[in-house]
Amino acid sequence: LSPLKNTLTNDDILRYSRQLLLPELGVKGQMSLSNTSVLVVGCGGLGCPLAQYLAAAGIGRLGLLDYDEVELSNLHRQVLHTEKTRGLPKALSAAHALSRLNSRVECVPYHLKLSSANALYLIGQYPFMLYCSDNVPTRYLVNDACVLSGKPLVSASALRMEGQLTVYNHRGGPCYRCLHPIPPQPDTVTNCSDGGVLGVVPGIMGCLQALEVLKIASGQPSSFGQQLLIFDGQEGRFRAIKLRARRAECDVCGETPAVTELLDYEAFCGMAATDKCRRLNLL
Amino acid sequence: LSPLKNTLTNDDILRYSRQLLLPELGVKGQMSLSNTSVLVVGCGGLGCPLAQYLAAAGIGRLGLLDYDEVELSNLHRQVLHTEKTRGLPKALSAAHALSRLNSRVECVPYHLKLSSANALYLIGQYPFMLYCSDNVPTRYLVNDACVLSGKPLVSASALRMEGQLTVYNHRGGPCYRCLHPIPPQPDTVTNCSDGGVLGVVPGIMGCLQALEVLKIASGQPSSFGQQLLIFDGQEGRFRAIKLRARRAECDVCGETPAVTELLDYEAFCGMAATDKCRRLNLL
Amino acid sequence: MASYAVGLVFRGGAELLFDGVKDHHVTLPSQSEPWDMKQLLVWIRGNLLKERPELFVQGDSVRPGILVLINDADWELMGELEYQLQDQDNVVFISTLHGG
Amino acid sequence: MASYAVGLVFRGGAELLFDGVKDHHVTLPSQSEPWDMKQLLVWIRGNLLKERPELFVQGDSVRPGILVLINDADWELMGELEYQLQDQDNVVFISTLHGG
Ligand SMILES: [Zn+2]
Ligand SMILES: [Zn+2]
Repeated sequence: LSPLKNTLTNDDILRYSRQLLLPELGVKGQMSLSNTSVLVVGCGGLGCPLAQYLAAAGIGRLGLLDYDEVELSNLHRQVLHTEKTRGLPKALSAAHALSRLNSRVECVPYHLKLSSANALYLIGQYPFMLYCSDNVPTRYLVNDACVLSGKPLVSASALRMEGQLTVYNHRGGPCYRCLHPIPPQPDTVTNCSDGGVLGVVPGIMGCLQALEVLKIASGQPSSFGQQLLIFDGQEGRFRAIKLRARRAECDVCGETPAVTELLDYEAFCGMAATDKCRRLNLL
Repeated sequence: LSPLKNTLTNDDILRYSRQLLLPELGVKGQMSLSNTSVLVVGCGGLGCPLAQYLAAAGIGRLGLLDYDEVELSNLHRQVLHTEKTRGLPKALSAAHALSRLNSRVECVPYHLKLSSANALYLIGQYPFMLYCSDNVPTRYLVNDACVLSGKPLVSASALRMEGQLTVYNHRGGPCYRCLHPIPPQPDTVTNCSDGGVLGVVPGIMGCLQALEVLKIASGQPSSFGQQLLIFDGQEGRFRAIKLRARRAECDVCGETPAVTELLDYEAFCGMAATDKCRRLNLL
Repeated sequence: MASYAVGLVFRGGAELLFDGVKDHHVTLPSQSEPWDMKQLLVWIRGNLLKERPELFVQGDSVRPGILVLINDADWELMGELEYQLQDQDNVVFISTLHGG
Repeated sequence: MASYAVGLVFRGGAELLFDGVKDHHVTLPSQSEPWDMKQLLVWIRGNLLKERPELFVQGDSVRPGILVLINDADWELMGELEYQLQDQDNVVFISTLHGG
């Protein structure tokens, strides 16, 4: 991690002038942002707008993790990538785009798959974690890694014209396992390849994720700890739901946790940590 | 306007495959999008995400209008521009970025100021109009031009950590003048230069604008005709407000309109159609 | 014997098991005891569900991956299966989304 | 003589005229006639407004650029200044935003 930044340069003051004016942020909040590092897991429909607005706002370091390469079918929603970066690793394509927007942000591309072997190490280098991938095993992996590292998880998802957003493991709120102790059966899970998605819906949800990270990182309370935001794009309607508190019996964040190190999540969920296989089966 | 597109190419089918799967859109909706043209007034904090997701989704033609040049203080929220495009016209900078994302979209940059002299001509070439500028005279100008041309106006605004969104002049709903027959006094108006704005808040509102355009352009009803969506980013709370219907006494959309052609809106509002002057006064 | 008019809302894909209808306003038949959530699930399965019940219910409860919300609160805060319905209650069944 | 507990909400910058406080829960003094919006504006000006009243009221009504919402509906649908307040009403005053 780079050494702490203690001052804003003249260029910083000019660049961030419109947000420095905000009493909720100010110079102190801006300094906090520039000393924060965030790991974005998945540079897809959610990760692109999220990383875009975190970089624009001046987050100090952005880890960009994705094992996939840019495909034409991504470009309707993964707006950091371009026709020219087709075939390149998404992590690299995103890092290049973000550096053009804000060269003051340190972008670290990880062209790899998050796994039980590397997750705790990677998360250890970032106080924030954002989940933007789209499969169930990675969800449990990221959740458990965040709980074991004591870090909040700003999580969103989007499918068809709907979106969901929660901050897990934050200020007494539940973790993903508190809500979902048992993984869903594979045949009940639909992903973007199967169900489709209107690109701007993950756009909206990714921006909302970015807002919550910026609030938490600058010392403001998050609005979505123990709250679930549900968006229905067809109706243009948002609904906020009060969730249960942390469950004392939770397998990972409860009082006598059964899960004390990372597991084999593909075995636990009975499905692969990818949406590729399903896609190949369909074609 | 380019000739009507009647088929999707193989590349189109691949590119838009995830949204073609949606029953709300499908091939018919996608064809409608590719035959629609949209004029974006202002390539700033709202216009950037809006144009980005419209281009990604395959809108046929995007008019990008802005009289301003890219400045460093824009980059915390105007995510289509880059450090390298500082000093370039925003309309051009945005058009370049969008062409990299989707070369199938015809981007038409207008480096000029919307005025009573050119507004009806420009709007005449685009069935949709999106308002993203940030001053009061341009708001009345755009509203009146849309009413006189019989076009819907998908309007949003963002300041500090709040946002507002409405579709004016759509299916019996009110126009901007129905809500605001009298312009506000100049000293009651705060803009982003004065009040500041957290960049991701216009990000959220611009994405929501894009969603409404995509819905209307593909034959789905909009959720925000005669409805005002209010977003409070600090609380993470959305509130939907039922607005009045079109007012029979409205000066422009009423039964005996006093306004039958465009006016001098700077004189009408008693302020300049820019936020530059105020900014210069402050420095 | 009170009458129960309740709103049933399906989202996140759960509506696809109900002919794509997202919002249902139903009146539950009168019975001597108050309706609880366990009975409501049986009633939904018998009267509303159009296909593949195993994608909605499993044993006595909803299948893993569906969240249940009673009047905009997690049903775990309200007593889950034992919650006694009130007239005009609103119950939301929402599939957890996995796209991104 | 009924008591009126009403919620007053200020947004879009209007809260800056009220010490930055966005949400107010107030109990209006009892009076023989029902309270209407016109009287409420006078009461707000006399009891809550901290500075520059001309940025909030103008004549009998709110200044141009502020929308008034009663229970999440435009007050124009409710009778504007003549609307008679009910106990537990929620009134929102929102400045129209002009940023982008
Ligand atoms: Zn837990
Ligand atoms: Zn009108």
